[in-house]
Amino acid sequence: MVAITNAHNELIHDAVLDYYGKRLATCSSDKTIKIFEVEGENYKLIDTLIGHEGPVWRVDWAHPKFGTILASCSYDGKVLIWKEENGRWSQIASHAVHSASVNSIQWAPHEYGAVLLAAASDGKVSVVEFKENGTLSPIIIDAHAIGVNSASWAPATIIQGNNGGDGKNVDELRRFVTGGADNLVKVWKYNKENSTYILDDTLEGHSDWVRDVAWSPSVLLRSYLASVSQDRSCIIWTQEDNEGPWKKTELQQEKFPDVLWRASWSLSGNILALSGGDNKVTLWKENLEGNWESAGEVEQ
Amino acid sequence: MVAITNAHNELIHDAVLDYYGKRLATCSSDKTIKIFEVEGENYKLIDTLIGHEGPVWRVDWAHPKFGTILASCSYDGKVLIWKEENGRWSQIASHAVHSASVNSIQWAPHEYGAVLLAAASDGKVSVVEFKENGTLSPIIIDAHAIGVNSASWAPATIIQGNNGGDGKNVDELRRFVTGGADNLVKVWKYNKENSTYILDDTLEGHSDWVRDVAWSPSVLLRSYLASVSQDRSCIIWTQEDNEGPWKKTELQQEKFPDVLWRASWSLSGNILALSGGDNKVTLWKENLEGNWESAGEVEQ
Amino acid sequence: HQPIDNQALLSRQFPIFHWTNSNKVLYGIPKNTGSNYGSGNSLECINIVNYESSIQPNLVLKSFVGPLINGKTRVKDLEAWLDNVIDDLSSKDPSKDLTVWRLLRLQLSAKTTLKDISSVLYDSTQLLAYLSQPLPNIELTPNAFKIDQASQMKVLSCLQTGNHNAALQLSLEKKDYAMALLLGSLAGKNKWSEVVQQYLSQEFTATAPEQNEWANLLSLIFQAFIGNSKMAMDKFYRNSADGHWAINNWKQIVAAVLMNVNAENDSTPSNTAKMPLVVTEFLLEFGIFLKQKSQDLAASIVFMIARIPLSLSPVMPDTMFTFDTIGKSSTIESCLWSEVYEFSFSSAPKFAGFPCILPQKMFHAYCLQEQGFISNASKYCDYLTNILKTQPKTDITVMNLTLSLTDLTTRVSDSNTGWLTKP
Amino acid sequence: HQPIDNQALLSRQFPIFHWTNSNKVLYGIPKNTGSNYGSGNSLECINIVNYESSIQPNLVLKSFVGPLINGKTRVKDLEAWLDNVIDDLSSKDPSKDLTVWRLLRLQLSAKTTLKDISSVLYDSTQLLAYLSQPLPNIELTPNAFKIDQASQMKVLSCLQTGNHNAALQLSLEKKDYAMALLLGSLAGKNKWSEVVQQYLSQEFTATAPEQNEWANLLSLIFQAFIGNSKMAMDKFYRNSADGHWAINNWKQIVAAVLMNVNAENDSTPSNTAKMPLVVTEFLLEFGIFLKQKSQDLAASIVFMIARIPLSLSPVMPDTMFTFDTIGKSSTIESCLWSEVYEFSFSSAPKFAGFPCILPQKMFHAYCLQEQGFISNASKYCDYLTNILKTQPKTDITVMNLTLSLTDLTTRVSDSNTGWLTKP
Repeated sequence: MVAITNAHNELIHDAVLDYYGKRLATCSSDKTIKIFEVEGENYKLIDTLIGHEGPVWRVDWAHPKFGTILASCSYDGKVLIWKEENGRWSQIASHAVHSASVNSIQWAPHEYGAVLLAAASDGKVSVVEFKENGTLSPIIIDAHAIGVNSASWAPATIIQGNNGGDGKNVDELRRFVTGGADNLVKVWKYNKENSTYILDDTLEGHSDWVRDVAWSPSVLLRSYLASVSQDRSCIIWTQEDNEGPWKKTELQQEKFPDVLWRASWSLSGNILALSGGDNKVTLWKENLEGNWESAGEVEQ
Repeated sequence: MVAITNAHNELIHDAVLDYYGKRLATCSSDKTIKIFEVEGENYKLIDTLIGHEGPVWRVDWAHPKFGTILASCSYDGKVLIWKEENGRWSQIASHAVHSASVNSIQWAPHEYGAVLLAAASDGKVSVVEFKENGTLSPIIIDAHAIGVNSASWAPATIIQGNNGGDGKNVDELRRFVTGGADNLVKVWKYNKENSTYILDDTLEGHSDWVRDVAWSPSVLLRSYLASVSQDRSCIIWTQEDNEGPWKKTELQQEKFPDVLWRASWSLSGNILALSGGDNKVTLWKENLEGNWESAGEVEQ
Repeated sequence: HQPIDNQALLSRQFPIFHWTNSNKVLYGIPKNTGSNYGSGNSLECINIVNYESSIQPNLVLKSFVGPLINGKTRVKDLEAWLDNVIDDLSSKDPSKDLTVWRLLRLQLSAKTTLKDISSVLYDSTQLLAYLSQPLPNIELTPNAFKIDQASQMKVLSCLQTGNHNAALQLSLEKKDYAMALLLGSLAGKNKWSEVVQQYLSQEFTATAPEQNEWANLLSLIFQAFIGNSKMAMDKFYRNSADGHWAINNWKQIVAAVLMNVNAENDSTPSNTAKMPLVVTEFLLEFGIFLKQKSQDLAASIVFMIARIPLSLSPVMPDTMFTFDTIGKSSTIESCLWSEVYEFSFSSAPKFAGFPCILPQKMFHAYCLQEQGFISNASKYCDYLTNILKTQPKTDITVMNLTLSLTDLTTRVSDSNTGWLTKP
Repeated sequence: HQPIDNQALLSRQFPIFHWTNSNKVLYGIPKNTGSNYGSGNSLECINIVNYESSIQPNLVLKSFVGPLINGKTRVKDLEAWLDNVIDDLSSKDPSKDLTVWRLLRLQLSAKTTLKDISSVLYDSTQLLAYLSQPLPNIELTPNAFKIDQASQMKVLSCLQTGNHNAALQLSLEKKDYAMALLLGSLAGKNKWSEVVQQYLSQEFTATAPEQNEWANLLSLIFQAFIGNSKMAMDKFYRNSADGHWAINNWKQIVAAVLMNVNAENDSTPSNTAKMPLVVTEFLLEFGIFLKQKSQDLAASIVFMIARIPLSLSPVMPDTMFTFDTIGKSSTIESCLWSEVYEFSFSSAPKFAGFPCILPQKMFHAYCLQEQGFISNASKYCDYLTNILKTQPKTDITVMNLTLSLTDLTTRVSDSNTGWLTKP
């Protein structure tokens, strides 16, 4: 049990532990990112990363195989990549394709490489791969015109191939989900021929901005998406076997007391955690009949 | 077809062909026996045998293995044995144990040897074996006190042995049937221990003298006896497997027109011939239901 | 009639008749000249003639295509012979019962069904006219019972608690036999049979004297097919009227049961042993009943249909009755039937014949020789010689038959050599 | 509610929550201080705690004696675990439906009968009180029909001419169902079923609205046992009232059918596949009906009773429904049930497991690691490694699972090594 107190003086928008649970990154409206070392019950501030020119909304650690690397995104429209080397932190890249607030970033499944997904209020999402020799041209997609609030990768999945010219019988299926200010949730799929992501499905259901989307990492053959919205509801979307229609299930009949802000699946996909404006973190799981029931609440 | 006419001037009581159908012996109230040679459609008187002192009732040829031998019986109480040798007939033996008319004689199954069965009005039957060296002492039995009219041998039969001292598991069953002036039919069985024939069964049914009895030569496992009587009826007696009770079956419901005199079974036992005082020879056979039906009549 | 004068009889000329060793007969028949008494009336003529001049030979015996030897005798020849005999016999006497002949004819064919056999026993087409008559249009008034709803619910609860017996008992109390039968069918074969039995005994008792005996038959059919034949026979044993009806109508009874072997069961040819077990049971029990009532020929036919082998052993363990002959064994028909019946089993695996009919075969051979059919008699002698070789030498019957065969063989070969005198 | 001020939201401190790769969670929950607006209100405390401090671990998952390996896992241990879970769950919430647990417990034993299973679905002893009540003594008045004698004779003649159909028709015209059932039984299985069908449809139609639905059950039991389950389901599909009744009372329905498998059929243990065919048919048809009506868990239980293997193939050729999970596959109970159900098939000859539950087993392993049950998670990783080796490498699912297993195995071994940093 570790309790990091008063990490920032202003609003803290995100706090993420690295893969090994040794590094904690926090980001804030104070435009900084703080890196703490966590060991047992102790912690220690290692560095404060300065570079963003606006509130930093989210941070995300890359897979350790790439090194100790952190991505951050900010109201300033930029995505910055930071690296710790020999105990020292530095900014190693900057990804500035968006013209408005970048609201979420997420590293892709490590099998894809050092690939980052960013969603921005300019209505676009970008997928950019950071290669050894420098950044590759990012793929930029018009996702939700009014603005994209969140984007989340699907787990790496192998599917039946087309037995095309390359002779292989299997293919990679790369998808991600986005949630927008147009109240929509959209699913995107990589298209090899055009080297870009194309719209796979548009899911209607929310009546206000979608604030967060999360794709479950569950190993079961059913895909689960969770979308939370300012309309005070959470919708679970499911699809069988990577194709076909998405089935919509309201998490619960009644609305939540306040807006819902973040959604995240446990690593097994067994439990969904929601955080909302009522200052609660509620936990949810599916029951035998396929309805969602409370799995408890995270108490302060 | 041969027709021997006027063989005797007086009553002809019997006429019998030998085993090969070549010799015919007839006997008469004229006290003689005539021997005819029969060939194709021709016949020729060979000899007239003189020796009896009264009407000769019956003659019977012995099995050819013993030679050309004829037995005759007469009102004079004697049984004479005649033999043809080198074309000439002579009397070779005389069996004079009876004190009244000898009414029937019959050679036994040849397996027993040269054995003769005689039935006489003195109430006795005698069984005498003629050996190479002369006659053996005859077995004399009191059969029907008032007089015995007929006696007939059963076919030679093997039965299960007693497994006695002689070690064999089979035994000979020697039996004959007699018909008497006491209206009875009796069955006699050879008893080795006492070297004589003992009474096996007494069969009641006739209401007057039994004139003839005949044991069927049938190879079936059922024994058939026919008895004919002055009471104008014929009774068939049957026994299963050489032991147990004899079942009585009237040949027909109604009486015959006149007395019945002789009965004889065909060599298979299939057909029974009856001769009677109405000057008819009627033929009978058993039907599927076990009743007796006419098989025709021998027409003159 | 006046009392017999025994002495006087000795002065009468009676007919003389003897069979001879060759197939001739000797006879002398005195003339009928009014008074038969007195001496001097002797036999004018002693005749020696061939058997067939005097006695009508048996043409069926003569034409028989035996001995029937598996692999040698052609079935077609035997079938043709049977067809001829059937035609002959029926044209001479249309009323003659030819059931056994027709049955044997059917049993030689692998295509014969139990329905064919049923039709031989009883031609049910005579019923069709009756069937085509419309029934009087009787208005249906309730005369039976169906359980009320409350009881229905109890029955259901019994079933839910797994208590078949209680459910059945309730239905039977309420006399709802349809429900009882359904419940019985759930509870397994034994319970089903019990219910059928109870239904039949309740609903089919011949209470009134004018009760149609034929209701018996309907009941009997059902009982046969639930394997209750033994119990069904009880009525015939105990009740003499029913017993007489059964004896007088045995053919219709058997025909009715055979006719109802359903298609599922009747796909196997009936000259194999693959008859439904309940039908075999019925035939055995009914055959034993007929035997008990001295209906031997009828019983034999029933056992033939059941494909019981001819044997000296009892047809069932708990009875004394055997099936060793078809009709009286001392008749020529019976001998021929035994041989054809035996032959119809030729295709049965490892079939070794019916040893118990050997005496009949020997008798058959004797009859052939006697009636002058010497070449056939000779064939039979060879045939029997071969068979006897395969039989156990220590068997008493075999020993006796061997003796008889020796005598016959000698006689047959003497017939063949004609007039040669033996030394 | 007033329209959301999107911009203002960006100035609010929302709670933060993240799962971590080790089995810890990170959260920060702002204090509720009345007004949540305004800057300066930041998160006082970011907590990193073990999973179980924050989230109630699943004790059933923890105590599970898996992985269940044939030849290694002792059945007694599994049975004891099931007994404990059942005790626990029922004491915490006596109204909780524990059918699947109890069913699995029964299915591990070779001695279990269908009647045992019936009792798990529905305790029919509650009916005994009702059964012991005497029925009102209703006097029997005829309300059904038995054919008259003339018709009886016609029926007999039909049978004598081999015309079952005519005999049946006549009985049915006269509404003598007992006779019709007997005749049907003579005519073979198909005809029998037809007669039963006609009887039930005539006598058991729910004509009046107040007609007891439960009459349906009696009829259904009979229809199941004549192999008419498909037809019996029709009523449920077509009539919504009947359909609802069937859904609401599915346990009693299945229990009633199981309870009536008679002793002849029920001598085989029910965890083998030797259930009477008609019962399997019923369970399949009823399960499909329940699936159609979205009663997935009920359908699963029915398929379990029928011992259908878990598989991605349709349960019957003419349906699209599959039986690949018991309850929603993303629940821990469902995973445990699948594994126990699979294990209950261990003694089946050449049993190679249910490949379709591999994802669930993987999910199970993930949950173990997530909740901190690291040694069990490790066992599952080994177990899954071994299983995947036996699966075809070109199978897509196998490929994906292999990737997932690699990730999990790394995570598990990282947990084990604690705080060592990877280079």
